[in-house]
Amino acid sequence: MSVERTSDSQASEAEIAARAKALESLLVEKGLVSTDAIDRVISAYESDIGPMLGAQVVARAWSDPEFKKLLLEDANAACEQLGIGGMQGEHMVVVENSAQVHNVVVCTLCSCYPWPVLGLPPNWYKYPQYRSRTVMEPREVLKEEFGLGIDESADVRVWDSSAEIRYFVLPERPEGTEGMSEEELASLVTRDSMIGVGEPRDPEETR
Amino acid sequence: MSVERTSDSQASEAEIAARAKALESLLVEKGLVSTDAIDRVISAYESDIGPMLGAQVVARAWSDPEFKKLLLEDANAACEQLGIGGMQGEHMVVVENSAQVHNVVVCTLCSCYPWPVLGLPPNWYKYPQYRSRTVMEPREVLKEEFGLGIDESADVRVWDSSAEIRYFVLPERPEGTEGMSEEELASLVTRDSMIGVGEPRDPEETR
Amino acid sequence: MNGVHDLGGMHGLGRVDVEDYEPVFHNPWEKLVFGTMVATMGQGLYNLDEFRHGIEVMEPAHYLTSSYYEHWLETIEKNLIEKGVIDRGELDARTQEFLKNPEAPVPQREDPELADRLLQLVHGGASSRREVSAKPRFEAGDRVRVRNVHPHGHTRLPQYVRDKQGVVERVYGAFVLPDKHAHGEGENPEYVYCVRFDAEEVWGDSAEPREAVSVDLWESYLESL
Amino acid sequence: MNGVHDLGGMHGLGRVDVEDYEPVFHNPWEKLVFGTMVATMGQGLYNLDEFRHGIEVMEPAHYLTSSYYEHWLETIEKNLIEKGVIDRGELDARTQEFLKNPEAPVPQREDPELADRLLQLVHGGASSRREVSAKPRFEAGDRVRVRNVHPHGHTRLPQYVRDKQGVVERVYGAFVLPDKHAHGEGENPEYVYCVRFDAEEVWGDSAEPREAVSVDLWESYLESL
Repeated sequence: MSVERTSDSQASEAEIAARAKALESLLVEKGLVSTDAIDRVISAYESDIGPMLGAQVVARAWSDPEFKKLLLEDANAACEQLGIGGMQGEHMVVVENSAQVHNVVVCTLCSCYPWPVLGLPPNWYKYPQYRSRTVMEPREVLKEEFGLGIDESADVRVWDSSAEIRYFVLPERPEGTEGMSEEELASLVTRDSMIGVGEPRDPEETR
Repeated sequence: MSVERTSDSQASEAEIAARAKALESLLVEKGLVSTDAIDRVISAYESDIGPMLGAQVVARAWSDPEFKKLLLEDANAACEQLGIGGMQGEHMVVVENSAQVHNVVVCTLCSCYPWPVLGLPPNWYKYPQYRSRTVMEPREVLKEEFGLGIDESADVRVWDSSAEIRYFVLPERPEGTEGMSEEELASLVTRDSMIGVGEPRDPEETR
Repeated sequence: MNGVHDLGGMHGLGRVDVEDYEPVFHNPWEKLVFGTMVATMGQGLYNLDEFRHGIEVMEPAHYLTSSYYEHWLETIEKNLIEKGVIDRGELDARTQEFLKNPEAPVPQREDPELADRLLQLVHGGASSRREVSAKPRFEAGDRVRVRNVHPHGHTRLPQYVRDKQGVVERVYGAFVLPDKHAHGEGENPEYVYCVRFDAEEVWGDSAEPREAVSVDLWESYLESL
Repeated sequence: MNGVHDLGGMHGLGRVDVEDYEPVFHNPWEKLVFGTMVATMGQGLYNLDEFRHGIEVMEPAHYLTSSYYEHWLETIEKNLIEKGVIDRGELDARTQEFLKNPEAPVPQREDPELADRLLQLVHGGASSRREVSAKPRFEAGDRVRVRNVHPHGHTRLPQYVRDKQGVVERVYGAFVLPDKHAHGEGENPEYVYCVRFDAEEVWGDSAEPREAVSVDLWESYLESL
């Protein structure tokens, strides 16, 4: 039995839902928004835009050295070759993981994230715990919270997305993937590996 | 009509009261505390210890240059002459206001306060607003929140009670108090004037 | 502002809570809030910096305990009310109606042209980069110090790097300055630099070994060393 | 710890709320909590630094929204449970009983000897100053820099002066070191110094004119310049 009180924010889901509907209703009535426009925007992020796009980019970079070179120099130009780009990814920068350097992305001030390649961010990326700790104790966060141990000899580079540049990580191509097609490679690339809090899937496990 | 939700902390006054009673009950039953001891401690701070003691100290300092000298050099020795001292005032330091220097006391980390001379602190001293702002914008806080304008030519000295030293302010003796008795002078000394957020009462108004 | 949103380096917030197989949206109202943001900001009813600042001025405890899309709802409401687009009274009255009839539908309105424009925004983006005639003050390799400022208004300068020294890593071109743009004071574009800080410079003895943190900072946040 | 309790310089918390003719206690349970603190800490069931740290580890939003004596209740409970003096289960069960019967009296127990001892504490105090054989490392007038540390545990070093330079104003003798004492690691007394900082050093361009802030700092918080 606990006498701890619950946060007030949990109790009012119904009220927040009502506020959201009220807001849209008023804007629709004033002719400022339309339901089809809102529905199509939602649908785009539910169905079309997500980490499968970033996975395509990574798989291409693993397969094509020219593309990789361009991706690291001008991520937007490279992504555009795959028809990828858009809002919250107008200025993307790719940082490359290696045995010597592990990169991890955070936004301490809010929750900036490269939507065109990763979709909308997961809750943990947006909430105070990850945002507060990752800039100060990235190794600890990666190990404790994501089960990702970084070699002591490797540098850890944290990228705090404080302006309009959006970072994502090019993870190392896993061993045992020689001869795989881009599509097969893309299936190994996780959202977390492009944020820097995970590794690509092990090809042995996905076979 | 507002849909703002109220904080959860207001709703549970009954629960907190029950927890406080439960805690005391258990400690009484275990023979660790006694109701008479707790009642006498409460009574001491309700009736015996409060800013009227600090006011005596200030009034004496206004009246007796020797005492003032001692008070500024060794506040505990001076207070002891008036039978004043105790918990949360084991190491007191008095800072003197003048036309050139205005002192103000705060505790940014919790709510340290010189209990033997001022009693227990008021809520505003303990709550986040005063604690956060006073070290950064003391003039603004004094002016906006306490109606106390500090001359532009005067220095403002903020004392953040971060260790076990407890500060209080010796305000300037008001004009028009020549010939007043210590008791009369003490009636002019406010709690706020000894924190540094107010001035002593105007003798014209109290007559 | 030195707000509670500026979280870098804060302790005591607990474990990271990772949800397996997390959906894009957790319930219908999150979708509505998201879509409404794109539709209203996308039409220029307020800008991104005003949107962010509207979240930062939330009461700190409310900020910490409310959900992400509740933050969005707060700032959309706040901005649309401040701009005179909607009225607090009508919003509250309508909210009460939906609270009484949670299943009542939102009125429908079709506007394919608007839908197309917003989809174009989604897929094409809207850059806040601007061409300026001035040359950048710093170049890659320059050592800089971050200015020690504590503005009451919006800023994108995190507290944890203020007064710290770093090295310019990249020069990103000029971008709209949030500190002004959030307060209706124009775009004032400035160069943005990626500045690398050794963790030891930032966190002292508490730094992890072999760590560096890079922060993107506008030119006026920086001074030469 | 870099906790939300470390409030110096934070924005967005609103106006100071001054209550006219404020009573010493606002209701009976505040009295109980206050008296219980003096009785339990006064008998050494936990120490002041453990007491303070128990407040600092409260969930940040709860810290910001709960009342002062609720903070005290939290830390007294936490400390007495951790020391094995009371048990969470029995406390919760008893709380439920009082919730059902709010008017039920607390059991009475007289102990005049304990009452006398506590009153002696109230009027006599209990210093955490200690005699040490070492000489103070700094003297009045010395310029010092505050170390840039961000410990996870308890500290009395406010964030806003870390990595800043100041001048030693007074040397106060040696006091129990809270950073260790809060964690059962002994008294480790160190000299405490009153260090004066120009507001401009601390707040940069945002400083008010002719302001200085003095902070009392333990010797290991400081380094020579």
